Amino acid sequence: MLDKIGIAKRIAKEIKDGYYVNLGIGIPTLVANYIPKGINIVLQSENGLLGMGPFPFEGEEDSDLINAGKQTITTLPGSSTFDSALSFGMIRSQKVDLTILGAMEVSEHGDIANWKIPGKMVKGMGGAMDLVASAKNIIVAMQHVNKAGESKLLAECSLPLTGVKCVKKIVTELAVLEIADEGGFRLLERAPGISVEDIRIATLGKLIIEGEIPEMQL
Amino acid sequence: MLDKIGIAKRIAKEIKDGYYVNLGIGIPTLVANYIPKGINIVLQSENGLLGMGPFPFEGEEDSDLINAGKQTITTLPGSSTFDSALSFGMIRSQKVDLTILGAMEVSEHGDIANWKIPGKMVKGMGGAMDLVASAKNIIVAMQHVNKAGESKLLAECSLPLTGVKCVKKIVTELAVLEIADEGGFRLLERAPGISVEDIRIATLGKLIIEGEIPEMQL
Amino acid sequence: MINKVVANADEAIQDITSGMTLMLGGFGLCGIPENCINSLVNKDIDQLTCISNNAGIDDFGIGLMLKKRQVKKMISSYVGENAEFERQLLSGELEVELIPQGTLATRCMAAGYGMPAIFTPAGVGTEVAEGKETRNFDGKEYLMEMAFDADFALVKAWKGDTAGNLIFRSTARNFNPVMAMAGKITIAEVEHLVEIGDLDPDQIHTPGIYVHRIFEGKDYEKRIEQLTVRER
Amino acid sequence: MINKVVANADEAIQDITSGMTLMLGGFGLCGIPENCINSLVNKDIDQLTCISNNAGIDDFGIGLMLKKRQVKKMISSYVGENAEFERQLLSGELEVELIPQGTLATRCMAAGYGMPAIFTPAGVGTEVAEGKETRNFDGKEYLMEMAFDADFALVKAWKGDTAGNLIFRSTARNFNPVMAMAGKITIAEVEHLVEIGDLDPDQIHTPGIYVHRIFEGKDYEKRIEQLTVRER
Repeated sequence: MLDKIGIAKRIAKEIKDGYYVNLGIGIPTLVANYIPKGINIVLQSENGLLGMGPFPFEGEEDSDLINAGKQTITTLPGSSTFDSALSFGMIRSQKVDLTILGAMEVSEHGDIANWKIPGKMVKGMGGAMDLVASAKNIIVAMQHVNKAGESKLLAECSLPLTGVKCVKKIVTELAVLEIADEGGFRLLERAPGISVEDIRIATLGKLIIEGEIPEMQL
Repeated sequence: MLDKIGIAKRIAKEIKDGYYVNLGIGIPTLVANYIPKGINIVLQSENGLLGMGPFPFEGEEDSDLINAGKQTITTLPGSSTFDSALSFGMIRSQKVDLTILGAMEVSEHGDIANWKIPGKMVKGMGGAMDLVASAKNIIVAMQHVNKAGESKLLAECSLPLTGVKCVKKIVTELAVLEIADEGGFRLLERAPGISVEDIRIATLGKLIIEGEIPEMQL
Repeated sequence: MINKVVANADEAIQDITSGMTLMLGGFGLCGIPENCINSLVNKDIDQLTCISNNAGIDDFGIGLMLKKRQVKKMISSYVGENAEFERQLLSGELEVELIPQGTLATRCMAAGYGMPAIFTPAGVGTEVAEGKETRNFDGKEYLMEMAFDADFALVKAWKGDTAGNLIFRSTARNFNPVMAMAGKITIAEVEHLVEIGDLDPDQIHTPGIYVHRIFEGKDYEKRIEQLTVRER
Repeated sequence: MINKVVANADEAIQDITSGMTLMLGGFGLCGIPENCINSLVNKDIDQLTCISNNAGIDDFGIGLMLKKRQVKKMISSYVGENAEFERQLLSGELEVELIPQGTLATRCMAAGYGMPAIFTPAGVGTEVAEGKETRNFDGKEYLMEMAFDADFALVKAWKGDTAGNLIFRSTARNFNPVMAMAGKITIAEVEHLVEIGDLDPDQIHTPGIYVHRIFEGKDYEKRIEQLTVRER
């Protein structure tokens, strides 16, 4: 079973040289720490920055320079700033190669729910709906089951949707899965020490198992 | 009767302090030379400039700095440059207070034709269609009759239209007229030495004459 | 030339009245029009509709207006970083319309570009799409979203000149340029007000034609919402 | 990092083939991609569709491509500053689609902003509106115009860095930024190619994400179409 860092490390392997990437809050943010050597990527922050760097050293923070999670950050050489309209313009026109974000639920059709739980205080979707509706490649980083032990990989999402038919791949603590064109979670890899049966039990939506399922390499 | 400079001088009196103005090629360009003292305006050039200045001194021309007529120009303090999309964005959103342009024909409903003569080589509408469709205040500067002696103020335009119901005012060598809400050219002023009858003869469209028509003051 | 320069925020906002719709620039607390907000809080107006990506925190930004119960409705993409906001929302005192962040930005831009509506795929198939026209282009569904219509836009820039030209700094740019273009009347507060000619025409982010009033703000706090640092 | 820098125009345009749709930046002869145009002229391709505000003059700019009969169709707002253009048009060898200048710019912008269509009042009630959907918003009529779809965009900037970030100079900016955003593949030629870190992030007009190939051009002529001067 993977921990959060394991999930981030596995997702990092999906990133290709030269990619422009938007990372959501949580596990996706960790991915930046595990980009393979020789691979250079540019991070987009939807509040208006390309070329986001690491957190500043203490005392060097700049209140005018934050990321979409409102954290103080830095810029790297070659960065550029722009307004929010252009930022989502480049997202909608699919110039951002990869979006990695968390989810509460994913359906076997690639629908995603990650912004609202009825009855709980709703903070808003931020840029998530724009990102999932536009990105050509979306990877979801999440736990396979929620805290109540219920599967988050479902036939249909039970929570209000963020976007429909948009998720391409899911990396959890148990497995790597892709959404099959005909619907269903196609199992691609098992986490170390996890059996296909473990994954079957944790997946409520249709699970597609074809041939031997390899254990993932980190 | 006014000459071209007279028409430009009369139009210049329509300009209010602080106006952002787009001037077309020909007589409209001359208007900039006769802005009354104490009135400051900002000239917009639709190829991407606010704050257009006069032509450069010889030897100081800059090939990167031209107006919409492709002439070398200068900028004034407070000017700004921008791309063509933003330029027409500010035109469409009616931030440009006044557009002055020439015409081949104007109809009594405020339609304008100034870009195409069937059978002749058509060069294109450039920015004229955007300007006339968007500007909140459009003044046409033109001769009252064409070279063949035919009126250019008509019931309906005979030439292909540039825009419909957009012209507010017309200044010719004979008169100042405005388009009445109900249709028709309302005569506002006579040029020096020109009688109402002279104007009536030169106007094919419906001419509205209410009360005494004053002679224009330049 | 008509003078766009006003003395301070009080003068700039003097004709903002109850019931108006305001746009307020900023992302979180970054790049918010602090001076204008403080003046609004000191003014006896309420029933405002605020279009702003976020709603401030309890003791700063739009949170101060909420505390004074000046806001009838928030149109935002992400809210609820403060307790008073949550209380008013749950009690029904405050109306909130949540819309996708890109849609928010693009509806501002549409107003500034004179486009009555735009198409975006954001929200298709979700509750955001309810009651909205959808349209298929090239096999993909889009929502038609309308340009915003705001009485005033309040923005904060780094530098500005007396002609209203604005330059923003780093990610404090965010929604400010698109809102500056979208207000019927746009008020810009700047950290540094300079004379015309002092700014390079090619570096201006918001041309002065979009800005009606401008002043140099004072006592900027520029608070940081999430201070994150790394080890040396 | 994937290297966006190519040696010259020949390398940059090597995979442009006959029948493709190209966008070319510039207004008149101001800000045109001179190097790319010269390389296209030296390449054995034709049947091109060119989206460009103008079509050059007889011996410069797109006029050179016309002379070599490489252009099947021009999509422009104002053309005919050269005799060969007129000859090809009247003989039916060249197809020309004239569209309003703001519509041209906004259809480029729409592509770069991922908006499939936009609404503009330009051309309502004229022959430009023929066959197009019109729509009334708030009592005013608009045409729906579609985003452009171009295989390549060729733009010219003043400065650029190796990450593809671009800065334009004065009115040579014109259509270049919106076309840079709109090409499936965007090639930027610049007068000065600098290293990353040499440009101020806040001053960049076109973020590098939109630019796929970049090179420092040479031997710029930057011709003036209408030299106008005043007396000293």
